[in-house]
Amino acid sequence: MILHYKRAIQDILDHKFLNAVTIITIAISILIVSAFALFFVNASDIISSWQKGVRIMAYLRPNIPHADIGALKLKIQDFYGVQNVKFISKEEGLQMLKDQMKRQPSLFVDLKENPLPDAFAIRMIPTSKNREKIEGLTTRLEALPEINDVEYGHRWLARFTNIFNLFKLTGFALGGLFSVAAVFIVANTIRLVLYTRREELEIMRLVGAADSFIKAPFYIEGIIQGALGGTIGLAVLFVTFLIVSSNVQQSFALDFFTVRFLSIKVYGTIIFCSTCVGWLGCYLSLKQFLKS
Amino acid sequence: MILHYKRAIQDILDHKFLNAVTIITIAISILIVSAFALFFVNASDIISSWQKGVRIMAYLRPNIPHADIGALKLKIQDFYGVQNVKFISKEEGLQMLKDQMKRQPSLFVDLKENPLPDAFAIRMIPTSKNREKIEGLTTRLEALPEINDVEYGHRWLARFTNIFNLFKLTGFALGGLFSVAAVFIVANTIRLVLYTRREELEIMRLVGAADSFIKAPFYIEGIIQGALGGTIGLAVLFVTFLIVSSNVQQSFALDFFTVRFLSIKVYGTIIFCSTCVGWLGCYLSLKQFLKS
Amino acid sequence: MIDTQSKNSIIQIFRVYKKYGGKHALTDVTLDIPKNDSLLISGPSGAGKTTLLKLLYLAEKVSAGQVLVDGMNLARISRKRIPFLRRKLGIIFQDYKLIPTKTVFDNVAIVLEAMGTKRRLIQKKVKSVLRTVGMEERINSFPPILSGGEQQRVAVARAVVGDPIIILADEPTGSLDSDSANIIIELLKKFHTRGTTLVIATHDKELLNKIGGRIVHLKQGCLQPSA
Amino acid sequence: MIDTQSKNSIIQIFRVYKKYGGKHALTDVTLDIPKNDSLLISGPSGAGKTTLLKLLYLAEKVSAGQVLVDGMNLARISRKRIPFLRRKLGIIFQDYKLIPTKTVFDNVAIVLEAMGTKRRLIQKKVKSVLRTVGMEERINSFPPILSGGEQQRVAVARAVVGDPIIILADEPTGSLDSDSANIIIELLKKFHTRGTTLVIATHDKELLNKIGGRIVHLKQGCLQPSA
Ligand SMILES: Nc1ncnc2c1ncn2[C@@H]1O[C@H](COP(=O)(O)OP(=O)(O)OP(=O)(O)O)[C@@H](O)[C@H]1O
Ligand SMILES: Nc1ncnc2c1ncn2[C@@H]1O[C@H](COP(=O)(O)OP(=O)(O)OP(=O)(O)O)[C@@H](O)[C@H]1O
Ligand SMILES: [Mg+2]
Ligand SMILES: [Mg+2]
Repeated sequence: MILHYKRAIQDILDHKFLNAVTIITIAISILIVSAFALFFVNASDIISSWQKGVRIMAYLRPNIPHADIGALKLKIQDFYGVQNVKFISKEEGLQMLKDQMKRQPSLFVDLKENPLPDAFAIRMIPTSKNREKIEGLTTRLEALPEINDVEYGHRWLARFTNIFNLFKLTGFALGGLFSVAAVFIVANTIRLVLYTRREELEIMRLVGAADSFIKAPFYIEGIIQGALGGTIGLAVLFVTFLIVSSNVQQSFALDFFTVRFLSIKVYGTIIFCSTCVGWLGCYLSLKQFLKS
Repeated sequence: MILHYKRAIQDILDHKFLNAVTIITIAISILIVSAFALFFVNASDIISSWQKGVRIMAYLRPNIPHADIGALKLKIQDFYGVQNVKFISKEEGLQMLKDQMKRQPSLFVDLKENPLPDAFAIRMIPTSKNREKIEGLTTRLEALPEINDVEYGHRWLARFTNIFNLFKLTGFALGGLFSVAAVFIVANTIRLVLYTRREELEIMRLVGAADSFIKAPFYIEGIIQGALGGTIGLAVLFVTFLIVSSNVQQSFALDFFTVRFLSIKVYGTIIFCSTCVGWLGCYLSLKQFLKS
Repeated sequence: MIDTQSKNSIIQIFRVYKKYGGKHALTDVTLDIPKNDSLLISGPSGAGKTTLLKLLYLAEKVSAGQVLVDGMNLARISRKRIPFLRRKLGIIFQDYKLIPTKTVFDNVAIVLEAMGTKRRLIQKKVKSVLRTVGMEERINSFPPILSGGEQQRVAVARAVVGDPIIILADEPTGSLDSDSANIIIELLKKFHTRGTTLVIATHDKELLNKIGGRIVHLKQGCLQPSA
Repeated sequence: MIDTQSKNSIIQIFRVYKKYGGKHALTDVTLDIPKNDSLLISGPSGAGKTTLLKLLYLAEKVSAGQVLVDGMNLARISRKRIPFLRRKLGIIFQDYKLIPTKTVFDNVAIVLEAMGTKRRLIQKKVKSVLRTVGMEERINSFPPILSGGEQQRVAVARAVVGDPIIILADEPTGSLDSDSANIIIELLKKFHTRGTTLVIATHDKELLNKIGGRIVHLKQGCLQPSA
């Protein structure tokens, strides 16, 4: 094993150009995939922060005793998909409406008594935010005897949720596509490198080297290349990210959300995957060039 | 020239593997870049369609003679950044409000007379939709003696516009990054291919071939590879797009916007760029391997 | 059947044909090489000498016929056992087949590494064999900068470093002046006296005369009746 | 200065040194080769024969000294003119240097293509020269599947196809049996009688005797006083 390890190191030194090409290719591929992941994660964050605005208003029948409201709240809290429930009394409701329509104060001048009902503002857990789930919950709420009427945001918010899901879906699809493309490109490059060295492989076989003996240093090299390429790709991304994000956050004054880098876990996963790709690329290419 | 062309074709046939690798690499690179472009164009479309919702309401003082309204409308129409102006009489306004608030009909029961003013709904041209431009227009509108009050959408819409611009910016940045990465990968691959063939280049030089004679078929090959790779990449994207988009449009019932493919112009540009990249990759690599 | 012909045979070639596409490279070749034999295969360019050797180390498969090497039937040998066969052979290739990106030392050492020889022993053995062929000064050079003759001597060193039981030499002195050639010839002879079987393909009359041994003639793939 | 030595010289080598890194490959070599001379360079392995030829076709540059070929001072020749120099030379490389991915025909034809010869003439000339060296049957084969001798004959064909004014031959018959070698020798002689200058590096005594001409000896990079 130590022998193979030494041979791998020697081999990398003997083929600096080929190794550099492979590592650069892996680094660029990782850069592409992780740049997109970063973009996607942050875009999702932003959209999620909007989506938090989606809430269901459940208006109560008049004259529900104050004592029952606590129990009702707990009941709704237990419904599937509910994240939290907030009671909004009719007085609070009117104040909010007035704030909202402060451009038309004349509308409220003639009001003798508060025409609004008490209400619950219900936030749903993010994963349940699609039109079907919202409508399901709405139906359950409407079935409650205490509830008079249910309203869920504006129509565009429901549509927006769909589009968000579409965005997510295409994002994942695109991420998948990019990953596959990266794997292809890396495998292609490794194949090309081994093609360049096929004579050498052939000579080793002719002088009696077993396949495992020939392959061992290549595998080690593949792993080193993958890990190194992945690390370099992420490092480049991180530096670019630092430079860009500080500029962006300044010029857009986006105080309400912070651009975040990939988590350590994702970071680790990417390097692990890139290592696997390096190994796999070697495996498949070696198989081809040692076949006959 | 015909000779070089023939030699290029012969050369492609002699090096099927190497050419396949190059073409596949170019195709994948183009696929990545154009898939992202496609995603970005459509995402921009969707967001734009929301952004169209941003409009400025300018409420008129009471008792402006009907005759003056036409002139005022034309005046506003000429303001910088205005796309179109629509007059909304107070009756229409009330009806819209009632529709909007049909859950709280009690609010309107006590109304004796229409408390709302006449108004103009002003849409801005898309490029002017940032907070500064909107506020500039607002100020100019408020300066008009006939205008009582100006309201522009909700606060989040202004913020939304900023985020949209940020999205656009990062999109372009990412697109740029991907393009550069693609160029690098392609150049890398071509270098590798020529490295594989450096002995051949050297032999040709030794038997008296001029550099231009050696290079000519490689250039032609580079151009063919670039064009072919670009076309294949876009074709794969197009087929994927057709399959995915029909599914998406069905399952999301996105009747309000149509997913669109890249325009012929963009299509052409991409293939042109990919051809240039093929050529450039050859140029730079040949320079390196024919140096000494 | 062929096994019984001679218990002492280390290589048996029986009615072997070799076709490359449409081209007949070997036609009905039968040869029996006893242990510790010294067999010289002569013949003009393109006669099939290299092809015959290739069949012995399984770089090519026979189109028809049987080949046995040290008791192994090469038609039935599994892929995994091929390295095992080749480690018994010391092969001097006509085109040397040195690895251009490895030093002379590594080129020779790889044979021993593949056999699992200890690191320290490898150092000693490789240096000693390179000294024998007169290449100890170029131990850290890379093959492409060596002269033709120097490359050939490295190729010889690699072939013999593993103490093979059979040496297959394809034109082992083709690029060498007679002094250097004599050194190689002496080396091969030394192995022969130690019990190694020699199979040498050549058209060099000097080599044929000097090395001694049985001579067979190939012509257009056919073994000529020995004159 | 060297120009005046002899108006008839086509190659003049004057006090040439060649060092590879620390290694002296050629030391103070002076040679004057008249037009239509036949010069044979002999010497042991690693003496510097190939190096000397490399200096003539500018694959290597001298470390010191001067080389003139057909009136061109190789130290001052511009990069662009090198192909022009090489087209005057027909070079048989010791390691053949055939392009493995091109057919025998294309390998030979490339010399003429590079010179801008008409397509139809190329066909005729290449076929004729391949016939001369006995390789017309392998015209569509790729070099790697050819036998050593066959490759060498293709290399000879490529060297002479462009009707060079000087032929630089490095071990042109090393892989050939004597019959095939004779064909090559006859071919070279024919060019010589037509006025071509021959410079041949070899350690093959048979070749030295058969081809005739002036013989110089190289030893460790030094020209030996002719015996
Ligand atoms: N892989 C192959 N495909 C097709 N033909 C081949 C292949 N290998 C060898 N040949 C042909 O088979 C014939 C015998 O080749 P071989 O290499 O055995 O000759 P040889 O006796 O070694 O000649 P030389 O003395 O020139 O080396 C030659 O004509 C050669 O062109
Ligand atoms: N590029 C190089 N770098 C370093 N040393 C070199 C280089 N090329 C040749 N040499 C060395 O220079 C010496 C002369 O080499 P050259 O090839 O000229 O020998 P030669 O006379 O042709 O020998 P042979 O008969 O074996 O072909 C050799 O020792 C060789 O190793
Ligand atoms: Mg042979
Ligand atoms: Mg030489």
